[in-house]
Amino acid sequence: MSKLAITLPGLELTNPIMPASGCFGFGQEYAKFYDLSVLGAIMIKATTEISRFGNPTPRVAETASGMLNAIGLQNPGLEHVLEHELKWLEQYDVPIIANVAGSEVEDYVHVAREISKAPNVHALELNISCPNVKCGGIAFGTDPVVAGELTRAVKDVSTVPVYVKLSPNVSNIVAIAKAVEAAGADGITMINTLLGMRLDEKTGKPLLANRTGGLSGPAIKPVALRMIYEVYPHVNIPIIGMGGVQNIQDVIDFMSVGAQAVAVGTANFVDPFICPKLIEELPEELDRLGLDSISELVGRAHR
Amino acid sequence: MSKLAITLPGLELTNPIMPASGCFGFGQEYAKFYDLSVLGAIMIKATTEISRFGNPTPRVAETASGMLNAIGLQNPGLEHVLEHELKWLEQYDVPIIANVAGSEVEDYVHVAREISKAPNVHALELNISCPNVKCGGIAFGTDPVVAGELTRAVKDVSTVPVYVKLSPNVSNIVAIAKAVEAAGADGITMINTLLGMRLDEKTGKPLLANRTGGLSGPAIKPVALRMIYEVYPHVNIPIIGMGGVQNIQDVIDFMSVGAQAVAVGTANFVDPFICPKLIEELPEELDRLGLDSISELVGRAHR
Amino acid sequence: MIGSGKMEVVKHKEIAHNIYEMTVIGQQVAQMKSPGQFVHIRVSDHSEPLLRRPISIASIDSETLEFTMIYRVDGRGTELLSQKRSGDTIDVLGPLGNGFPVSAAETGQHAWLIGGGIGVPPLYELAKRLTSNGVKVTMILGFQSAQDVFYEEAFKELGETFITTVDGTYGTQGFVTTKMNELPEPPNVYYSCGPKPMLHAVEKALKGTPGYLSFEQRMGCGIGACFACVCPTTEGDGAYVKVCSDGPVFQAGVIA
Amino acid sequence: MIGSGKMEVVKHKEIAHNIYEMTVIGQQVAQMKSPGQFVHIRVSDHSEPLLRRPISIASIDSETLEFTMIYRVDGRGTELLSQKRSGDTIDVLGPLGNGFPVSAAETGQHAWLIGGGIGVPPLYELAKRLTSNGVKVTMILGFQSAQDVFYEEAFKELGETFITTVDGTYGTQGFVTTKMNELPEPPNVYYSCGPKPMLHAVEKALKGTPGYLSFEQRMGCGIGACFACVCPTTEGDGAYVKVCSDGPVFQAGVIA
Ligand SMILES: Cc1cc2nc3c(=O)[nH]c(=O)nc-3n(C[C@H](O)[C@H](O)[C@H](O)COP(=O)(O)OP(=O)(O)OC[C@H]3O[C@@H](n4cnc5c(N)ncnc54)[C@H](O)[C@@H]3O)c2cc1C
Ligand SMILES: Cc1cc2nc3c(=O)[nH]c(=O)nc-3n(C[C@H](O)[C@H](O)[C@H](O)COP(=O)(O)OP(=O)(O)OC[C@H]3O[C@@H](n4cnc5c(N)ncnc54)[C@H](O)[C@@H]3O)c2cc1C
Ligand SMILES: Cc1cc2nc3c(=O)[nH]c(=O)nc-3n(C[C@H](O)[C@H](O)[C@H](O)COP(=O)(O)O)c2cc1C
Ligand SMILES: Cc1cc2nc3c(=O)[nH]c(=O)nc-3n(C[C@H](O)[C@H](O)[C@H](O)COP(=O)(O)O)c2cc1C
Ligand code: FES
Ligand code: FES
Repeated sequence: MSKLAITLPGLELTNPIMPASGCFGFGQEYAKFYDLSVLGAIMIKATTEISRFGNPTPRVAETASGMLNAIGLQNPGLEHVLEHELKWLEQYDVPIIANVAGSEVEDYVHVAREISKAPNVHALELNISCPNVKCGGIAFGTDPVVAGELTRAVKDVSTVPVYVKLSPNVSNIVAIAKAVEAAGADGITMINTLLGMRLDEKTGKPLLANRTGGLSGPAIKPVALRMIYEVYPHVNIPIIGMGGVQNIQDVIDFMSVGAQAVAVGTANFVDPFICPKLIEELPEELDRLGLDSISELVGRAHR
Repeated sequence: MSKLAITLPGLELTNPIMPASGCFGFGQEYAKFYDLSVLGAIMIKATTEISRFGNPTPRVAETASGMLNAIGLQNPGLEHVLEHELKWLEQYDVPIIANVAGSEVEDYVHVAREISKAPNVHALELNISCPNVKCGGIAFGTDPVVAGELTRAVKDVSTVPVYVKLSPNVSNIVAIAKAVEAAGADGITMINTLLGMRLDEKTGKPLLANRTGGLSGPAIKPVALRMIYEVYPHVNIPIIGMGGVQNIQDVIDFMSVGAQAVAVGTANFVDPFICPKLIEELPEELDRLGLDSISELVGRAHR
Repeated sequence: MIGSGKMEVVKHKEIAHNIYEMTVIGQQVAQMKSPGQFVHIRVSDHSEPLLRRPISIASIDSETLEFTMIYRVDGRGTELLSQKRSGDTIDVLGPLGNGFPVSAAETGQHAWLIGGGIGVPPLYELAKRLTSNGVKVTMILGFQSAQDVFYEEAFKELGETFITTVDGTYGTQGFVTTKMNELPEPPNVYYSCGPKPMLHAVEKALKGTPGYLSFEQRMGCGIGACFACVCPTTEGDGAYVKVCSDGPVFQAGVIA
Repeated sequence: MIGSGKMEVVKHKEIAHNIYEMTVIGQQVAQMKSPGQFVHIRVSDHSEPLLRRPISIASIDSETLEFTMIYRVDGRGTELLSQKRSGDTIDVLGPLGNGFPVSAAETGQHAWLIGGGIGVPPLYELAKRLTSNGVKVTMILGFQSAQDVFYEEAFKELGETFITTVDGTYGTQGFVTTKMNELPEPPNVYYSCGPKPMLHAVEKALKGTPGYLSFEQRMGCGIGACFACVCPTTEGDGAYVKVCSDGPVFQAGVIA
């Protein structure tokens, strides 16, 4: 399996496949289906300082080849995540990427400082792009200056490498990527969800209680590929790609445009075994392409 | 059918359904399927001053519930459009909305001045958002100041009302909408395509010769609805909505979030009869909803 | 253990207006223990529609490894499901969730099973198990209209069965609570499944009697990971449960 | 007039590795006049896959109102198509485009029909029409491998038929041009359909002989409205044709 191994800042991955944040909880549920140690890494659900209930329901709505969600960063809060979820995950031999969220810079800084100390947290994923929280969140992700400042503040306190998760709801994704790189980001993860809406056919009103939600799934894959393709030549830090991955061809595509690793979100809901399946299929796919290691795949669309 | 009638600046529409620009050529092909006079209006293909061949092929690629196109504004040029296409369309009793494109402000101004004089052109649609042309195009659509300036310049010379077509590839759609309204736009049409990419599975390189293309079809409907929903409360000019419309429920949804009329793009390729079908189904749908006229539908998601 | 995989359709027919009964066969049935559990079904092989659909288990035959679902064609997912023919396979994840506690009613006791519309199906397996435990069951089943009624005969074989319809075209006109109010004495325990307003009305009408309610909520994962299906509890203060993994059946009084 | 609507599948089978022959029945067949025209098929009722798929008309029976297509399963669209069973309906737009000019070959003349892979099907109806006009036809058909070969017998009934395979597992090893070079004298006219590189090679090899080539291009609308399928012509200077509505058949020398 060593042809699948890849090294990223803070992360020695046995393979490049990992569940995306918010689509895998803290792992407990999927542990009923397979051994989590097979995963390249796990991106856990966004953690905030204080526990959050999130948004009222309905929180999900289906759209053409996609879904909207407005969970609203529901999580049990930093302390609980440290003492229970991360502790529980220690039984598995898998690096954790902790998704960090907040409303103010101070929130991010506090969570980042504390959660980066957990022994199995090997990297942070700075969620500057969640479209479903009222204050903070989205604003951080759309302004390069603000995004840079937040990145720097978190870098200052984190004991592990920091990846910044970019929002696709921007005019110029390259500008944001360059700003967070300049501010010290060790890597980029992209993309988060596109902001969307669905109406309830019966009432003519927004179906989600939060009105808008984040669009994920195969529908957004073309946007994700385009953005990674755009950012890749302009940064020297690695990209973890995501957005609509549901089969091995998608993995190949994301790496081809420049992702060094690939996260799987919505597809976990469709097929709980999707991550181990992709990991199993990848070596064969590399053989078919005549490649000796996944690193040869990265960025080939540009060559 | 008068319950379907709606009056917009420059446009007395017998019904709110019209083919979207670029998805209907200049009408000749669809005239083989039905009488074009049944349409509310026709948004003709983007016209530039000089004829353009556009981009090399492949120019289209399918994606999950959507398609990418990179036609590149192929059109026979202003003079030909005036003398042939628009002349030919005069046999039909249907208002034409002329989609105007260019690379520089001067191009737009020239085309707008001339094409607005054609007797059957009742409105212009300023294409500040086409993602597939190298210079101009996209830049106009992502900067509120530039979008406003272009709008004003075109308004100054046009003899018919000017609708501005917004790009969804922006951080803040409301800011652009307000800027073009302030600059004198008579209406807004939205959304144009989302910028996306697909790879060729065999080569690992972008499938489209232009590399990126515009994503249209059902996949983008949630983004379109969200953006119209966002813009509607902030402007006092009408919105013509589009993005993934393929059935009568979609028409209802677009009007519910605030569109006064609805354009149908990609769906024409799937079903050449889609526009007359929707026009036929609409009265029955209004009855089902207990509404006396389509104007009662507009914006109900906000109430 | 939660199973996931292809199951083969062995029987499929429309049993009322837009209501289908589908029986499928496969190994997962061995794990189906509790009435009120549900399965999460993928209705297409590609991305349209994308998400699985939750459908209750209506009856289980552990010997033949078959189980039956009853569902209403409501949207594009269930419509695609309705096009499956015998011999086709469907992708079934489940059994999921926690069902009705059969042992909450003791031998000789009397239980009411109160169902509304497509909330009726899971009560069927429940009624079978209760009666085989020597519990007396009375069914109060509410539908919109005569054309929507199903499984009346099947339930009648297990106990007294009352039907209500909103439009009065069959049985008692009104809601299940209309009928409940007419019945002489309350049961020892009740079980209910149906739309939320009905559940809350039932809960209120039977205050003081132990009861178990099965809730519906829009779902993503169906297994507890995505937080789509949360319901605040009466505890308040942000306390919640997940319908898919903590439920769908909850004791009366838990859900706010 | 272009028709559009549902047609019923009457026959459907795999005739070579991943190659299917499908016969459908419906009114649109009455409008099918010219071999080399194509139809644009919607393979699903919903948005996935979204676009229609262009497939050539391989043979037409105006009396029974049936026509036959031969296609290779290549991606998700053709895969869905291959799952249709007799009695199912498919949504067919067509006939579209301009086919091969049968009258370009006169009675007593000799025509070569040169096909590559899934470019072979439209040559079948063409061969039937030419022979019924008293034209002598010789087929040179190229495939990848023995397992891909189809319709050899059917063509043999109409004229001398040579098969080439790239890997040499059947017929002459090489390309259609390999075989063409071995044949004694050039024809009066030739018709060809296949991948673009093959068409250009054929064109070059038969320079001076009148010929008609059928081109493929990715399509959107299929009717000339979207400008997806343009090809620059040898005229240069931005001149172009649309494969769907100006073609798919063009005289040799037109397409750059
Ligand atoms: C635990 C549980 C058990 C259920 N058991 C049954 C049953 O036995 N028989 C039956 O007919 N129905 C049952 N339902 C409801 C059933 O899941 C929905 O009717 C079905 O998902 C609608 O899908 P659709 O594709 O037809 O509609 P669409 O409107 O296309 O569905 C769009 C999305 O909304 C979701 N959705 C729509 N309506 C509901 C709903 N009422 N509850 C939850 N999600 C919904 C769908 O799952 C899908 O994700 C159950 C629901 C839950 C939560
Ligand atoms: C005029 C014409 C006639 C044709 N006749 C035949 C025929 O008789 N038999 C046959 O097997 N094939 C024929 N083809 C090719 C056939 O259209 C493609 O193989 C088919 O569209 C692939 O669809 P898919 O869903 O399997 O592949 P996918 O890769 O899923 O298709 C994705 C998209 O690309 C398009 N596409 C992919 N390959 C091609 C191609 N080679 N040409 C045009 N579009 C393509 C599809 O139409 C679709 O829009 C013809 C093509 C054209 C243009
Ligand atoms: C239900 C749901 C919850 C999510 N929660 C988070 C989150 O907490 N933090 C985050 O950074 N991204 C979150 N995301 C975004 C995903 O991590 C991912 O970026 C996005 O869904 C695109 O990938 P996909 O198409 O594979 O789902 C969430 C997505 C979904 C569908
Ligand atoms: C093939 C194609 C060509 C298009 N050309 C134009 C154009 O010339 N001018 C323009 O303003 N929009 C153009 N568009 C965008 C559409 O008018 C419309 O805004 C977009 O496709 C979203 O609608 P839809 O999802 O219904 O297609 C084009 C779209 C497609 C698919
Ligand atoms: S549906 Fe995902 S947590 Fe219940
Ligand atoms: S496919 Fe649209 S013009 Fe040819």
